[in-house]
Formats: sequence, C-alpha cells, structure tokens
Amino acid sequence: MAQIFHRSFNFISRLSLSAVVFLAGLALTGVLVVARSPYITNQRVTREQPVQFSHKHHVGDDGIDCRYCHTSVETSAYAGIPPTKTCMNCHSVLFNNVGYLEPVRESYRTEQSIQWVKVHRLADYVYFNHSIHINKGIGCSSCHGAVNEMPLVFQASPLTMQWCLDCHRNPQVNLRPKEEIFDMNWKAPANQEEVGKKLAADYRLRSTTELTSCSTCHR
Amino acid sequence: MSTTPPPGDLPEIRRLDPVLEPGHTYASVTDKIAAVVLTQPPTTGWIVGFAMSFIVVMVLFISLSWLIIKGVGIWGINIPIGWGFAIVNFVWWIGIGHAGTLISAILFLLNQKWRTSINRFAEAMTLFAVACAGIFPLIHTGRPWMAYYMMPYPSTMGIWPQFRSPLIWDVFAVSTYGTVSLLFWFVGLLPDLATLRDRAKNRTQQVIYGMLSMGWRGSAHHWHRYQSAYLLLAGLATPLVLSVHTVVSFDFAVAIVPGWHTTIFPPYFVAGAIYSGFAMVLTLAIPLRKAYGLEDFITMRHLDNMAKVMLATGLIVAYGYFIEFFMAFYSNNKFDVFLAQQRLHGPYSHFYYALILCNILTPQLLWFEKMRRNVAVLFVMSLVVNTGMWLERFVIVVISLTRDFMPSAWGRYSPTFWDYSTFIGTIGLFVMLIFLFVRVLPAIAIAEMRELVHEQSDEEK
Amino acid sequence: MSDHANDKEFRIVQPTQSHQAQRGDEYDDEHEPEDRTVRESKLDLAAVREKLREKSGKQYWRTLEELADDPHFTDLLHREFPRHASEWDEAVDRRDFLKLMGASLALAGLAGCGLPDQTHIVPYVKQPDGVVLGRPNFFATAMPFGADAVGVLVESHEGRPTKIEGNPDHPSSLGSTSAIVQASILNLYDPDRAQTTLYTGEIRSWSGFLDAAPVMTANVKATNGAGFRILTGTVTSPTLAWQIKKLLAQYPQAKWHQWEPAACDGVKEGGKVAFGRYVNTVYVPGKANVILSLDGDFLASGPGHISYAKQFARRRKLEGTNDTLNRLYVVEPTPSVTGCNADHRLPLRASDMEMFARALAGKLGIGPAVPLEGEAEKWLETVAKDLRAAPGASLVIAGEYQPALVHALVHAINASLGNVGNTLYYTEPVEAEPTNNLESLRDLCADMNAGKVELLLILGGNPVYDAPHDFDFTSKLQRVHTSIHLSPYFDETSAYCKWHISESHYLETWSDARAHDGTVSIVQPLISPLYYTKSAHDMVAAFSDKPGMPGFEAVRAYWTEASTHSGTSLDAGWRKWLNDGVVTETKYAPITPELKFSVPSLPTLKPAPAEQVEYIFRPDPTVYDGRFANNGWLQELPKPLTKLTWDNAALVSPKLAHDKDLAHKVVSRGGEHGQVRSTVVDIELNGSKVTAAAWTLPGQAENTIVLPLGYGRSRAGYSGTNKGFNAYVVRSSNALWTSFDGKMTATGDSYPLACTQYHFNMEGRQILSTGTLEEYKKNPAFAQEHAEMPPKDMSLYKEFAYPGYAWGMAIDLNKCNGCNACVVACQSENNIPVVGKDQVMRGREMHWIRIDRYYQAESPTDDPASYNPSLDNPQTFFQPVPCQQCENAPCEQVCPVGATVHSAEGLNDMVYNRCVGTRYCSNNCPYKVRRFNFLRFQDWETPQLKLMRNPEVTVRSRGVMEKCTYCVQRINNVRIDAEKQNRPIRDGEIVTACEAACPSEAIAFGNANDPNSRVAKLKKQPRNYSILGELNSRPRTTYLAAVRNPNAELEKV
Amino acid sequence: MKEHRHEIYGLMGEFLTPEQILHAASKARQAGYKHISAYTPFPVDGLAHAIGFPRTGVPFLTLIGGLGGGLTGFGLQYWCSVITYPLNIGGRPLNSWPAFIPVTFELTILGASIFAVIGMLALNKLPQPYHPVFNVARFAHASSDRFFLCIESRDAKFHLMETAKFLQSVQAHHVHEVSNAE
Repeated sequence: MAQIFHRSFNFISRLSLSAVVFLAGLALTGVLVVARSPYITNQRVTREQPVQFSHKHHVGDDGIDCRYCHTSVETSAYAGIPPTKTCMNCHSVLFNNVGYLEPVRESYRTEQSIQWVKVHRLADYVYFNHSIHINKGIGCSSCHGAVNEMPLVFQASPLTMQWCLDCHRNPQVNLRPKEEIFDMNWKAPANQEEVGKKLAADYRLRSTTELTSCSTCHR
Repeated sequence: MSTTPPPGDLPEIRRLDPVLEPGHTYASVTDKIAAVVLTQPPTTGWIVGFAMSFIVVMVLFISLSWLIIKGVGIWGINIPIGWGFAIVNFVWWIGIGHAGTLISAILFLLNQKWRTSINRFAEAMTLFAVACAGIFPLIHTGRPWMAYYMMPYPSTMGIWPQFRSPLIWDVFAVSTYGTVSLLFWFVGLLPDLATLRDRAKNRTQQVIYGMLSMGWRGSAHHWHRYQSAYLLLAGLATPLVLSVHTVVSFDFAVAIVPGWHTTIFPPYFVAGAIYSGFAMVLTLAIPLRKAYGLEDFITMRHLDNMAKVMLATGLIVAYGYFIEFFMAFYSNNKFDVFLAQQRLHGPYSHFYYALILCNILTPQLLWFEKMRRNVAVLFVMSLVVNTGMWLERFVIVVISLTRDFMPSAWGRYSPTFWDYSTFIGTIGLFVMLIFLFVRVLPAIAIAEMRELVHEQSDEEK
Repeated sequence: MSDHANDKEFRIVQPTQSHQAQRGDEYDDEHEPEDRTVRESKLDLAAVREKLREKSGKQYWRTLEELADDPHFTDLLHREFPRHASEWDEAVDRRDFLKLMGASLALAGLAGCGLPDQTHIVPYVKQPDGVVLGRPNFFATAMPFGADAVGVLVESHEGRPTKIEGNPDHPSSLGSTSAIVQASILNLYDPDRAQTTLYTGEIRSWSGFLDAAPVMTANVKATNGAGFRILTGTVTSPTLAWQIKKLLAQYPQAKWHQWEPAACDGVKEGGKVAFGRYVNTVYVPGKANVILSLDGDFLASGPGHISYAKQFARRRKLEGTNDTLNRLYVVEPTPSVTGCNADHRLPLRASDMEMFARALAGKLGIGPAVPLEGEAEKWLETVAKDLRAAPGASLVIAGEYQPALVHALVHAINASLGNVGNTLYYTEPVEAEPTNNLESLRDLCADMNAGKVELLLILGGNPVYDAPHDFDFTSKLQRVHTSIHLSPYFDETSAYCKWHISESHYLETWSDARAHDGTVSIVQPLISPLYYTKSAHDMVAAFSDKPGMPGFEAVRAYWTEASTHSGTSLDAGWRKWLNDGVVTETKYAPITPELKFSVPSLPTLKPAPAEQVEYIFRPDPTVYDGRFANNGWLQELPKPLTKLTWDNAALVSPKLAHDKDLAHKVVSRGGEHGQVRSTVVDIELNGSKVTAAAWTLPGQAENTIVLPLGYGRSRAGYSGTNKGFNAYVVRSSNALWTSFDGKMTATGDSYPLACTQYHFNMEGRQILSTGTLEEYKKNPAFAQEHAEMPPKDMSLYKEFAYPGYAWGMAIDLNKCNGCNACVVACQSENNIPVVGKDQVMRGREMHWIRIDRYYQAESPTDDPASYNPSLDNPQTFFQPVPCQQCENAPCEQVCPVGATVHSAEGLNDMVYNRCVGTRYCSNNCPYKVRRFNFLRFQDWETPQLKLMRNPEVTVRSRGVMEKCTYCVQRINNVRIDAEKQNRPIRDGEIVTACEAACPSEAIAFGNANDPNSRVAKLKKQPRNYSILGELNSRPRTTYLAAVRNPNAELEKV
Repeated sequence: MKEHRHEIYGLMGEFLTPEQILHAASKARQAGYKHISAYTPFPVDGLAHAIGFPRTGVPFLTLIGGLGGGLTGFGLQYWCSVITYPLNIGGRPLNSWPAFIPVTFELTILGASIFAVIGMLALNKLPQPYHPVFNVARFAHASSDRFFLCIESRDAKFHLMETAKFLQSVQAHHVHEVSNAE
C-alpha cells in the first residue's frame, strides 16, 4: 500500500492532539480569570449621570460629611440617595444659575425625580445592610474606596460573594474605631491585626460561623 | 493465553456449539466483517430503520426544547412525587449499559472466549446507553442551565458542591463510567481501525480511518503494550461497573424514604443492571446477526450463554424482591411494612404484579434448553425483561414517594405526554446511534476473531 | 390624598418605586413611581377592555390582529402592562398568552426578563417626614367588615402597603387577624379592579359624574326625593350614616335600604322578640367555664370572632396538671371550625335548633319540657346539668344564621343562667341603622317593580348576584331610570347600572368604622388611590349640598361635630386616634334591657318536617358571600374542613352520600394531595335549579345538605369568574338560610375538585397526639409515650453545638383551631405565589405552612365517601405544619449543591439562588413541607403585584425549591437592630408572620436556648413532642399535644 | 554497503503463519540482528520475547494515575467541606469521610484508566500516521492475514543481500525492500 500521510503528519498529529488538550485547559482557566476581572465585576467604570455630581468636590474639597446626603446609612439597610431638596439646600443660593445644575432645579420645580444611574450594583439575591456594617466598625472607604478622590464615582471593590466572605471570615483587617468610620483617608495602622482583634471584641462581632451562615445575607 | 482446555472438559467443550463456526481463515473473517463497513451499500432496511429512529430523535429534541421553555412542570411530577420518569429512565439506561462493560471486562478477565464476537457492539451499546442516561440527571433539574453548580470549580461565590449528596456521587460515577467505557472501546478498536485503513478503497475512508487508527502497525511492541493496557483497563472497569450502579442505588438507599432506605439495594441494583443489560444485548444481537449474516460469529453458543446469565441474574433480582419484603416484616418497621402492603394493594399494585410477571415468572422458561435455543423466544424474552426492569425502577421511585411518612401529604403520580415523549425520544436516540455504529465501525472485534481462528486451528492440531 | 402628601400629622407618603433595585429581587427594572404608570395607562386599558368585552372565547387571534394596530393597545403593551391579556380567554394561561403575543407582535423584551445594563435610582424630590428608606412604617387603620371592623396595623414600605398585622389596641383584633383580613391587601392591588368611572360602558371622569349628579336629582328634588333610593350594605361607619341621614333630610321622601346576603336578620329580630328592641350582644368567652353554641361559629366567623377565639384559647392554656380547661359543647348541622374544637359535638339539622333551644329552656325550668329523641335527649340532659352547675360562668351562643326565636330563647336562657353581665353583655347596636335586610330589600324591589324608583344609588354590594332569586332584582333594576353602582369591581350589578363608579379599597380612603363592641376606628389611607376610585363618602357627598367634598373632610366634619358635642376639640384626640387606631371612649357601655317575653308565651313549636333533607346556605369560609371571589389567596386557601380550593361544593353527610351513592374518585394526577373527582348533582330547590359537585363531609348532620354561598360569579375577574356553583340561584326570600322540599339527583357525570388533603387518618403514626384532660392529669407526658425518640448519644456523630441563639417554634395543638389565618399571613409575608386550580390539582400548591385536618375515626378506609358509621361525628383535629427546621435535616444531606444548609442559629436555610432544583430534598423530607416552582408561578408582569411584594423577601423564580424560613427576614432585621444596640434579642421581639396572625396564640417562636423564653418554657412541658421523632431528625418545631375536656357522663354513652 | 542505509529503512520478510514468524524472529536474534520488528494481524504469543522486547511501563503509569486520582478526589472533598467553607449540613460532621469514599474511588479509576491508555499510546509513539513500512504495498496485509518481520537498515549487521538471503532462509514467503523515501 502507499503512504496515506506525509511524514510531517507524525509531528502535526501529535502537536494538534496536545494543542487540543492545552487550549481546552487554557479556555477553562480563562473563563475563571475573566469572571473575576473588573470587566465582569464592573469595577472602575464611571457612569454618565444626569448631573455630573463630583464626590471629589463635595467630599474631598468641601469636606461635607457622608451622612449629610446619605442620611439613613447608620439606621437603615440603605445609605439613601438624597432627595433633590437636599441639593437645593445649598444650590438654591450657591451656583443657583449655572447650567449644569439645571436638571436639579428642574426636578425641584417639576417634582420629577432625578434619575441617577446605579453605580454599585450588588449581586442579586443578597440583602446588604449598610447600618450594621457602619455600626460594627466597617468604614465607608473599606468597600467604596477613596470616594473623596472620585470626580465621578465608580465601583472600587469587586462586590463578589468571595470578596464579602473574605471580610466576614476575618473582619479584623478592616475594623476601625467608631470615630474613623467616615474618614475617607483611613489607612490601616501597622498593628491592625491586634487592633482589629480588640475592636472585634468591643463591637461584639459574631463568630465566623454565624457571619458566614447563608441566611446572614440571603433570604 | 493458553487455549488447550484441561482434559476433563474436552468432551464437554466438544458437545457445545463452537464460538466460531469452523472453516474460517484470517482473511475470511476480516473480509466478512470489514465488508459490512467498507463495501456493502446500506440496505433499505438500514435506511428505513435509521430514518425512523431519526424522526424519534426529533421528538426528543422537541420535548427537551419545550421542557426548557416551560420548566419541569410539564411533567407529571409534583409534591410528594418529586421524581418521575426522568429518574426511572436514568436508572434504566444506566443499568442497560452495564452488560457491555461486563462482557468486555469481566468475561475477558475470566478468559471467556465466547465474549469475543459480542463485546464490540456490547460496548457500543454501553456508550449509547450511558449517553441516553446522561441526559436525564441534567434535564430533570428545575434549572438545567445552572447544573454546572454540581461541578467543583473555583467560583467567584467561593462555594462548592455538597459531597455528601448521592447526586454528586452520581455526577462523578456516571462521567467516569462514560469516559472509561469510551477509552476501553477505543483501545479495542485501534487494530480494527488499522485494518479498515488498510483495506479502505477510497481516499476519504483511508484518511478518516488512518487518523483514527493513529498509525497502528500491529508491531510486536505495539501488541505487547496494548495487551497490558487492555488487561489493566479490564481490571479497572470491573470494579467501576459494580460501583456505578451501587452509587445509583445510593440515590435511593441513602435517602430515608420508606422503600428506598434499604441495604439490599446495591447488590440487587447491580444484578438488575446486568440482567437488563444482557436482555438488551440479545435484543440487539439477534436482529444484527440475521441482518448481516453473522450467524457464524454470533453462534447459538453465545445466545445460550447470555440466556443463562439472564437466568442467573434474574434469580438474584428475584431474591432481592423477596428480601425487601422479608426485611420489611422482619424489622416490623411500620413505615416499611405499610409500604410493602402498598406495593401489593396500593393504587400502583398492578405495576408491581406486572413487574413480578416480567422479571421473575417469565424468565423461568430459560431453565429449558429448548427455550434458550429458540431465537424467537429469546428475542421476545429479552424485550419482556427490559420492560420488567423499567417497571422495577418505576415501582421503586414512584410507589415509595406516593406513600411516605406524612399521610396528609400522600399523593399520586401520572405521567404526561411529555414524560412519554422524552422517554421514547431517548430510545430513538439509542437506536439511531446503534444504526450509525454498525455502518461506520466493525460490529465485531476483527483482530480478536483472527486470534480465535488461530486458536481454533491450534485446537484442531 | 395627594393634598395631604406632606401633612406631618397624617404621615402618609407618596408611593414611589425607588430603591428597590438595590434589593436584587425582581424589582430591578422599575424606574418610575408605579402608581403613575397605573394611572396613565388606565384609560387605554379600560378602552381595550370595552373593545374586548364582546370579543369572547377562542377567537382571540382575530382580536389580536385587530388590536395590533390599535394605538391604545400597542401603547399599552409598550407600557409593559399586559395583565389584562388574561381577560381575553380564560382558557389561555396568562403567560403563555404573553409568549404568543411576543412572537406574533414581535414585542421582544415585553416580559422584561434579563438584567438591563443600567438600572436607575429614583430618589424623592422632597422626602416625606417619617420615612427612612428601607425601614417600613406601620399605620393603624381598620378593615370594615359586615357588622364589625377589625383594627389593623399596616406595614408600609416607601408608601406601599405590603402586609397587614393586627392592632393590639383594637377590641376586635387584640393584635391578631383572620385569613380574610390578611388577604384583603391583595384586593387593593388586584389588577382586575374597576379603574374608572363608566357611563353605560363609556369612560367618564369623576368630575363628569359630579356635573351629571344635579341633572339626575333634578326630578327627584321636585318630589322631595320620592323615587330616590339608596341601597347600602351593613353600615357601621358613623360618618357615612351621618352623611346619608343629612342627605335624606334634604330629600324627605327618599329611602335608605340595606342588603347584605349574609346579614343576620335573625340576630336583630331575636333582640326585638326578647327585648322589644335591637341590641348588640358582646360575648366574654374568657369568663365562661361551660359554653354551649347552638350552630354558632363564634371562633371563626361573625363580629368579634378574632377576640372571641383569643379569649377562648386562653382558657385552653394548659401548663400544669392542676390547670382547668373550659368546656365547649356545640350543636350544629355542619362541621364548623368551632364545632371541630368542641369537647362535645352534636350534629343536628339547623331547623331542629329551635326545638333544641326550647328543650334546653325546658330543662332549665323556664319553659315547657320538650322531649328530644335518642342521643340528643341524653346529650341535652348532661349539657343542661353542666350549664346549671356554672351559673354566671356559662355561656350559650346562638348561631348568626338562626332565626329570631332561637336567639330570643337563648337570650332568655342566658338570663336564667345569670350570664348576662358576666359572660356576655348587651349594648346599643353596632350598625348605624339596624334594619331587617330582607324586608328592606323586599320594599325596594316592590318599589322598583312599581316603577316608583327613579334614581337608585347602590353603595357597594352586588344585589344582582346575591339577592334572593324570587325577588328577580335584575329585571326590576332595569325599570329604574338612573341606577348608579359603586363597587370595587365591574361586577354583575354594575353591568345593569347606568353609572359605575369604581370604589376605593379601605387602604385608599378616609372613613371610620365601628367594631363589634362599639369602638370606633378612623380608617386612614396608606396609599393614594391606584386608580380613579371613590369612596361611599364621595358618592353621598356628590348628591349632597357639598358635591366633591373629599372623604377626609367628611370624616373630619363628623368628628368635629361629635367632639363639640362632648365638649372637646377634635385636634386634641385626632392624632392619638390615628396613632392608636381606635377613637377613645367610643366603646359602648353595657345596657340592661329586660326580657319582654317568657318562653311559655311563645307560639307553639312548628317542628321541621322530620326525616326530610334540609338544605342550608352558609357564606363560604374563604370567599365569604362572594365579595372575595377574585382574591387568589382566598381562592387557593384550603377550606378548613373540606380542604377544597377554587370551588365550593354541596356538602353532604357520609350517610346521605352512601344512600344517594355519591362517589369520590381520587385521580392519579395529583391524587390524595390534589385532585378528586366527585359526583355532580342537580339540586332543585325553591322553584329553581343549580348543578353542583357533591362533597362528603364527615360530621355533618345526616339529613342536611350545605350550599356554600359566594361562588359561581360571572363577573368577578380573572381569579373569581366561573368558579364553583352559584347557590344564590336556589336561595329564595322565604328560605334565606334553611329550606326543605328540595330534590337532589346525581347527573351521572363527575367534576374534578382541587382538594389539598384527602387522606384523613394517621395510619397510627406519631404525628398528632391527643388526649383528654383526665388522661393528661394521670400522665402529663402521654404525648411522648409512643414517640421512640432516639437518645442524643446514640448518634455516631458529634452533635453540632448552637451556643448563640437557637431558634425554635412550639405549636400548641390545644389552642390551634384551624382558622387558616397563619396560612394567608405567611403567603402575604413571603411573596408566595398563587398557582391556580389546575396546578393545585396536580399537587403543586405553594403554601409554606399547611393545616392538616385529621379525623379520629375507626375507619378502615381513607375515603370519606365510602360510608362508615365512625365518620358520622368524628373527633376532628387540626395541625399546622410549617418547615420543621430539623437539626439533623434529611433534606440538607442530599442536596448536591448545598442550596439548603444549616445556619449557626439552627435555621434550615434555603438558598434560592444556589438551588438547581433536583427536588431530592423534597423527596427526602419526611414532613413534605418543601414547595417547588414547577413552572413560573410568580407573576412578573403585573406592576400592581410588584407593588404588593415584600421587598425583604426574594421573589422565587421557576425551577427553585422553597419553604418556610421561620421568617428569616424578620429575624435578621431584629437581630441587626439588637446588635446595633449591643444587646441580646429579647423574647417576643421576633414574631413570625404566622405567630402574629394567629388569633388563638397557638404558635410561639423564640430562642430555645434562653430558658425564660416562651418557646423554651413550652418545649419543657410534658405535652411537648415532635412529629415522627423516631426519625431522629430533631425538629426545632415541636408540638404540644391537644387535650380535650370531655364530660365523663357523655363519654359513657 | 553503508550507502544504502539512508534511503532504505530495512528489509521485510512476509510470512503466512504465526509459527513461521516466531521461528524466523528467534533465528534472526540468533543471527545477531538487533533492530528487528515484527508486524502481526493479532498478538502472537512470545513474539515480543523472541525479538527481545523489554517489559512495558504501562502498569507503573497506571498505578501513578490511580494514586493521583484518588488523592485528588479525597483532597478536593476534604478541602471543600472542611477547610475552605465549613458548613453544617444536616448535623453531619464536616469531615464525613464515609460519604467521601465514592467520589474518591471513581476518581482513582478515572486517573488510572486515562494514564493506562495515554501511557500505552505514548510509549508506542502513537499517533504516528506515517511510517516507512507503509511504503510496502503488501504491508496492507499486516492487518489481516500476513505476518511481517522487518530487519532495519540501522542494524550494524544489516547488509542488503545478506539479510535478504537470511530472510529467505527462514521461509519468508516474500522479501520486500522497505524504502525510506516518500
């Protein structure tokens, strides 16, 4: 019989076989990597807002406290997005005729809400409560990042379940004293580990088993 | 492998039909089997059969699409009967698969010559049965598109499967079983693929079989490693095949439902699996040898032996049924006793009696050589047993769930159109795959047949 | 209401749909305030409905094409407002229909599935005071119902009322609610409600009506209002009565009629006979040691039943062996919730009740002796003895539907027993204008017939559907020149009226209402009307000198007047009234009317025809007189005794069923837990005929057939239309409640009924344990006798420790009376979908808590239809079964993905988003409390229903398992608050929905680790046991055995 | 005649029966040939021994695969349910090792089988669709009814004529020259 294949096929066939295996593995890892990448978690994405509100200006420069606008952050599951009225408290006198604030004034006139675009979008089926985190020593910037330096707010943390669990498993790395909760420039001290442990005790944090029970976040 | 039988058996062997009709040479067996694939044009019978099975596969396709659109609610399942046809079919198909592995692995280890001419398509049958079975665990879930949650992979949620659940064991057992069967099959095919490659007339055939055979040359080195690999695979497949149906039986035995929670399940599930498996091999072998004139290779000896295996496993199954009852009354557990009574008098008792008829009473005919050697009877019998084994799974799954702990929650189950269409659809898939198989691959292991010829000639010396 | 939007005083807030997106349940895609959407699209909708009204049945394809180019309609679809697709063809499932639409009209994304890349946050413009986003507010109001009003606290999320709780300060609630009150919130959001003003089917504006009103009254003004008629239901609202009276003052000749099909004239007339005047009787069952109820279902229906149930249950409390129980005797024709909780129950035809009352009077020596035959005599003997033994501490109650004489007799009996002032007292009537409804309607019909009625104002009610058939109300109504109907739905009556005004829900209006003891509550709105709807106050005002006066001002005006009478200023009390939910010092003072008759002076008894089959009419336990027919929750709520859903059936006794060979056939799709086919019978009665499905009901009086009212509606809406049979068809004015000379013939065909529990006996398993007081005193731990609980150390495994909280529940079967309140409360709290009759028949209903009903009968069979004497009057028990939250949960171990796992506090968590739906957990659950979304049961299209959902609870999607979570959302919220204050959770701080609703305080939830918690105490009791304990699943939900207090003398019989 | 070596792969004798090739193979060994290979349509007992073939490495690889699979199996389960996210499942202990046996077992089998097959192929240098012996037209019969003994040209003792003679001397039915060229 004559040869069916050229000599080179010995190499080609072996190569292609190993390639298939290799690529399959690569694809799989690829998927897993991408799933964690900012591309999927929407980190660092700024959104087009009806009013180009700058946290950098209000928080960083003017030094307005978070709670001035996000009033219910200590008491409720929601931090709360300020009603137009809150804006008007100042902007009825300050910059009360600049064009880019027109949407605010219009909203106030027409009683039509401003429709802000959501930036932090928690995964479905999870019930997050701001107040308990604030009350148990988790500062704003631990999750939201340095909002005081964001002209337009973006999502700083991945907000994946794994990310939540990391903190619920050893919260001490993020715990702060009460008075520093709203400090946007808070940096963990060198001895955070033991400070955290102590704070955890003071705050009477629940055990890891309790904090990682499904019904702690899911209902 | 020495073939000269111990003197004591000699007359015995003589009296039996040969496993290969005399007068065959290496060339003749090769020609005859390879011809089916290479030269013979598809018969009208094949075309019609294939077309019909293809239509049935379309039915399966439609059923599955509708299932995805609407949800499992289109089936007859409810609370308390959370599992219906889907699981019944799953267990049934998986069971059927087992005969293939048994023939190719266990009989190989036991050095049973007669396995040679049937192991190839028995293994094919295994693969296709597993393929059909594999569909069900996936689609019976409420959210099949989430089924990957059952795989252990590093998700961004940081959660993992729950390894105490028999369903996870299933995932691993069935996928392992599928993979190993495939490997085993392929290894067995290698030399024959080479044969086809060498005998192929046109270029396409040459290339395809050439690629598949990976340049097998049948050199002494090849054969040497080949044999040790094959032996090892056989050795591995044997415990595997037993474990698979054991695990499947755990789906029930591990649960606390009366009628499920019993230790007899693993052995009698395995026996039942082999039982139904051999029935299915017969169902396939009998028409096959007729259609392609392979009576010389699949001789009465084969049918006879398979019939005997059926009889034996059938009796084990019967014992299983008996023990179930015995244990119920012996333990005097009120739930088990009640369930036992329900099987006899409950709303589904007719299923139970039908099961006894198919699986225990009818096979007793196999005690008679006359029956074992009557091809028609064997064929019918194989069908009966297959039905019986399906009923057995129905009885286990449904009756137990209709009558469990809380009388206030008792209910009943009746399959809907979609239950049936899905089931029949998988049968269609199975048949279609078999049809394809006999056209493109040698239905009998040629190389092993040549060995057989060689040994026969030795015997004659 | 918007005019009060920012009024501090009332703290009523604009409903808006903000901030839900964060929740991650199904609220994601809504950007705009929902009520606005609804308001805009309403007109189009109504128009389309009009268009479609004549297009019926299967021709919807044609309809579709016609509609496709109808601007209204496309407009409508783009608003994602397709709910009314259902109206087109009942046969087509709503969502299937949508799929067709999506395909044929290529309106992709209509169902709004998938997550949009951008979601919005829509803050308030001016945030109302008292609203903290994410924290619900509670407002006190009251639900007017018949001659009663139940005070409620309504949970409101950002202005959307989502859940109703009882008001502890309100006498008719005492903190609890009934199934109907719980379900009433669904009516508010019902998309089938009438949404605008119609004139002969044409859309009109309210102002249009206001302009038309003077024209209508023009002629009647001339005749001083002759020809002006007002027809209302029972009115307990002082304001409304005051308004009507003022109106009548303007039109001296005008008349005010009242008609409610289930109004109990007998009660009122009984007072007339006994005292010569209308009185209102208030019971104090809490003080009674011996109670005899003559066909009275005081635990589960009628004014004040919630508070009665509570008082009664408190007398069934059993903590030690020296505790005593009260004793309840019930004589009744058909098993009622009350009857099934009796210590002794005597089935007796309703029409023999008078004889029984007379006999009792005889035995008590205040009347001639009347002999009873057989068992009854002995029974009576003992009861009389028992009653006499407890002077002043006994109580005899006559059923609402019993005739005047029985009530009169009972008044006399109670007087002779010295119970008046102790276990019951009399007050002024609760009704603003007590009237004999039947006579009142008779007059109206006569006048209408005589053509004397020009202008008829029907405020609520549905007479065309529920008037006695011999009145032939319909044809007479057509003789009225101008008829105006105010009702929440465009119903049977609306179809015959010139004007239809859509009526506001009580959660949308200002009003007031009187409770069973006279206490008044101000009804305040929680949400601005979802549609263009009006209240009765607006209607009356429309014809008064102040047309267009809003209900709020009417209420204010009345109470200003009232308080100036009492010399106080309104504003002093007003805020307190709104806050407390009751108007102070409006509770009626007891009056002591003296008996104006003596028993002997009564006309001699006309005994009811013996041995004749008696037909009796009763309001349905769930849809009542038909007004709740379109309430999916109530339709799907298994009726306490029959466990039927979505249908009523003619109830017959086992004996009668046997004689007439009426059969039941359990159908294998669904089976005992789902579908039963029963014989269809023709019932000829009072010269009319109706076809009904017959149902055998153990414990029913042998010769009684019950025809439940409220079904067979022809214009109820998607859920209510054409369900069951209409008993009003055979109800005539001369036999409102009981009737003879009927004929029941089996037609030969059978009808499928959705029955959630057909199998009634326990097969001797350790499920529900019961005993008598004697047995209990002998052996308090009798419940644990047969429970082979394996000792903890028997396990190979080391037990998990629960150092923190260990949530547990204890259900006292001695108190549970099977009233179903918990079932609906759970449904409302946990966003549990309604699945419809077909799915219930397949055994797929979704209730997280079910109430099992067991008969203690030596029946060899599990089929009530196959006759067996022990079923003539079996002992009946109820057992609520939520998830048992097992510590060794069988379900968890078999879940392949860990979708159901244990929390550190011992909760059996169900993680919906992890569930792949293998249903293995349900198979392995011994209690079968898990529920599976076999199809997409949740309605994701209808915006109104989105408004109603509890944002604290995930809305489950298709293919997911679900079950009772111990209201984990409530646990978490309370825990979070407690943790913020660095304190442990107090006992009773967490109240599950079922516990909160339960009128008889049968359910207790709490921390089993805390020895002082109620639940721990209860679990310590010897009566405590767990279902199927031998399985070693170690349920956290345990039960306290039911103990009955039978009379030894009767036991002997 | 060294010059032949690069274009001639070797000489191949064709035989009719297994016995013949066995006999020829042993003779070739005795004649001192080292680089011999035999091609048969089915495994012939002792042939590998006759041409002096060392023991196969397949069983060892299989063992490795089996152990690897098993350890991965149990390790995975233990890590998932005890270390990374310990959860209370129906009161069962975190390390419910009896429940972990099935998966461990299955993965053992899986690992072993895969290694056995891959190992066999790899050691046989498969896939190898091209091989000089295929240049011989009659070689097609090697997969049906003929037995071939090939003496390779790289053998020190290889000599075109001598070797051809030798093959005929052992009753080769035919002797073919196996060219190295395409």
